[in-house]
Amino acid sequence: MPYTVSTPVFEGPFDLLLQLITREQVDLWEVSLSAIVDGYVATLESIQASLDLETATEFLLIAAVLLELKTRRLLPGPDDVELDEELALWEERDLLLARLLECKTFKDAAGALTRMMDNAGRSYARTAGLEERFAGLAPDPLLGVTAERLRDALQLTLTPRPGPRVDLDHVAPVRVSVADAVAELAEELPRVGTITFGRLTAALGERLEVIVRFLAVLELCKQGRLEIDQAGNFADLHLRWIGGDGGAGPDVAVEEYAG
Amino acid sequence: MASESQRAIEAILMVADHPIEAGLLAQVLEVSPSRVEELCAELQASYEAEDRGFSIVRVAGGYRYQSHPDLAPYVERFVLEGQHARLSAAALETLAIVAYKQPISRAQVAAIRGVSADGVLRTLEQRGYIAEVGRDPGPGQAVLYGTTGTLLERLGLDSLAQLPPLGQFVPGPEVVEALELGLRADAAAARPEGRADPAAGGDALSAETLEDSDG
Amino acid sequence: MASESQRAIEAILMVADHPIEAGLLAQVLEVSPSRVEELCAELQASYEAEDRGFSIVRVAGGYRYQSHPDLAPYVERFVLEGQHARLSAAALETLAIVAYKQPISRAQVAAIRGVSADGVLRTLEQRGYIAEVGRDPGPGQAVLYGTTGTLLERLGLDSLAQLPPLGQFVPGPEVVEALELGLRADAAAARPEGRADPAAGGDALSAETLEDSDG
Repeated sequence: MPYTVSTPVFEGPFDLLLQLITREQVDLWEVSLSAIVDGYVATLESIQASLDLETATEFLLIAAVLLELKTRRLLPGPDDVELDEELALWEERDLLLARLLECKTFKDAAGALTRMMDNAGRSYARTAGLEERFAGLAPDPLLGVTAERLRDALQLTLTPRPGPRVDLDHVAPVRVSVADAVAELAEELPRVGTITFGRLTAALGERLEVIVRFLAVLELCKQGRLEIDQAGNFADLHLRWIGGDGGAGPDVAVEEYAG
Repeated sequence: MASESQRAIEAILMVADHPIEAGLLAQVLEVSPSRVEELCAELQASYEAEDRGFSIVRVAGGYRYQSHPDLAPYVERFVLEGQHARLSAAALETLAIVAYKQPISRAQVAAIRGVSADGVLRTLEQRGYIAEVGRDPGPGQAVLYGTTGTLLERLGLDSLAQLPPLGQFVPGPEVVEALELGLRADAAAARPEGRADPAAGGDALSAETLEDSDG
Repeated sequence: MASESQRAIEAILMVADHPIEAGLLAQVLEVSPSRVEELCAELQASYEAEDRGFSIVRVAGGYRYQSHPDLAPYVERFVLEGQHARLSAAALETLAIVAYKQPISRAQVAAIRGVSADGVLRTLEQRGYIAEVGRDPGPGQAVLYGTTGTLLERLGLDSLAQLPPLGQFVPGPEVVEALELGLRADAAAARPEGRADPAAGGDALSAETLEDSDG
């Protein structure tokens, strides 16, 4: 059944999609692509009048991907779909997934900023400044200033600073590519045979690395080289290699997901 | 009992109207900057021990006096301008993107959020939280935005390095899996063996049936 | 150990930028004015006992914190060494922003400068170079600043229209260098008409340099 969103509290297509999917998350096995797509399209219809062209395009683009995914599921079999087309669809979907993850990441980061602001906001800074007895000490700050110097000061202020003037240690991007992970798994899994996803990722420190592994596993599954099995909700995924000796396999053109 | 250097720091910070760098205090007191840091930490410890209504903190690269957070209800009656007005969810999200991805262009922000960010970026710029920090060297010379010292003061941070690492917010495997399932076209792949692949089965005729059973 | 009322007085006086009357403090704390006087006297006694670098004093009918007279030599050095050098550069920049972009809010100035401008704006206002010229119609009703007649006098100008025109471009480093060279060599010759009409804009340099960079 389509969702009716009475007040659009979402800010964009990713927001909306995140909301629709996470609302369905109550029971993983009941996640319904159809309901999500219907909800998305219904919302799009209800808000289309208020959208500018650029935003509407973005919404429509994602609606198109979703509808294609839905159509794909309703079709009786893959035989009548061109392989290229199917791969392209998968790629679209992975891209959409990556963008949803990115959107969610910054939503949560924004939550942390809010908490920091709320904490810091309870303290107020002293800004009293100099007492009168010291005021005479500071000479007129505009001694010898001409109109030209004023202009030059502004020009310099508006001049781009040489590169970022901020310390960006903490935002050093963790770059991990799905393609690399696929190659790595194709190397390793034939030797192991079967393994759980939990064990496969146990040694990884960064969440992003786990996600990239997960996308790589999906990629291999999609290529028909890996079988995935899961006993029940939230149970560990069992992976079984069925792709022969491994090696590079088909060319993998997957997006690099930079965190 | 406070030392002469500590007393001098107290006196100077009392007449300051912005955070004062350790380097400048060091210069005036003729001690090393690291000694200044020690002295400030000792002062702050003594204020805490005496349960004072104020503290010395380090924000945006310098030291300043500020009121103790406990006493906000009293102080707020004296603060005229509503300087702590809340930002909208959209503004905060955009701020998070700029903070972690700076320097970043308007178009890059829009690409991450999926909607135009012009209005929100303007709001953040007006508040003084972000500013133009350069131009993209590529064609178009897009304006690049970064965060300001004002934002650090607002967040109560000494430097950007104190922001929690972004990796901390990357969704956990459960969320990834939920999102992945939500977008799954081919539901058969991750199914336990017992559940039929609807694409292969004979019940693919009715869309209603599919939606109900296939989730 | 300080009482809640004492802590509240400390917090309020720390944040206030002018002396606060005992009556006002009494109202906020819900105690009598004479009790406020007692509390302030107790606080001051404790600061003396601890040999702090500041004191609570009563001036102009109200209470405020100020630096201890003993430490005036340090405060003077701070004003001369740090404060002033920093202030003049910052003041010039801030004044330039206000002059060319007025009316402008405090937050907009901060956004352009990349750091908070409150202290500098207050100094410039105290000197009579800038003044409040209105309020932003938007939410928050931010104070908008503009320049004064005093500033024009100081710069020897009849009206704002005589401010040197600002290039329409944002200059890259190489342009700034050329700009500085051009100004040093023969500023007048490089801008034959530029001075007369600031509205024309874009011609702050020799035509050749501008053509390459203007865009």
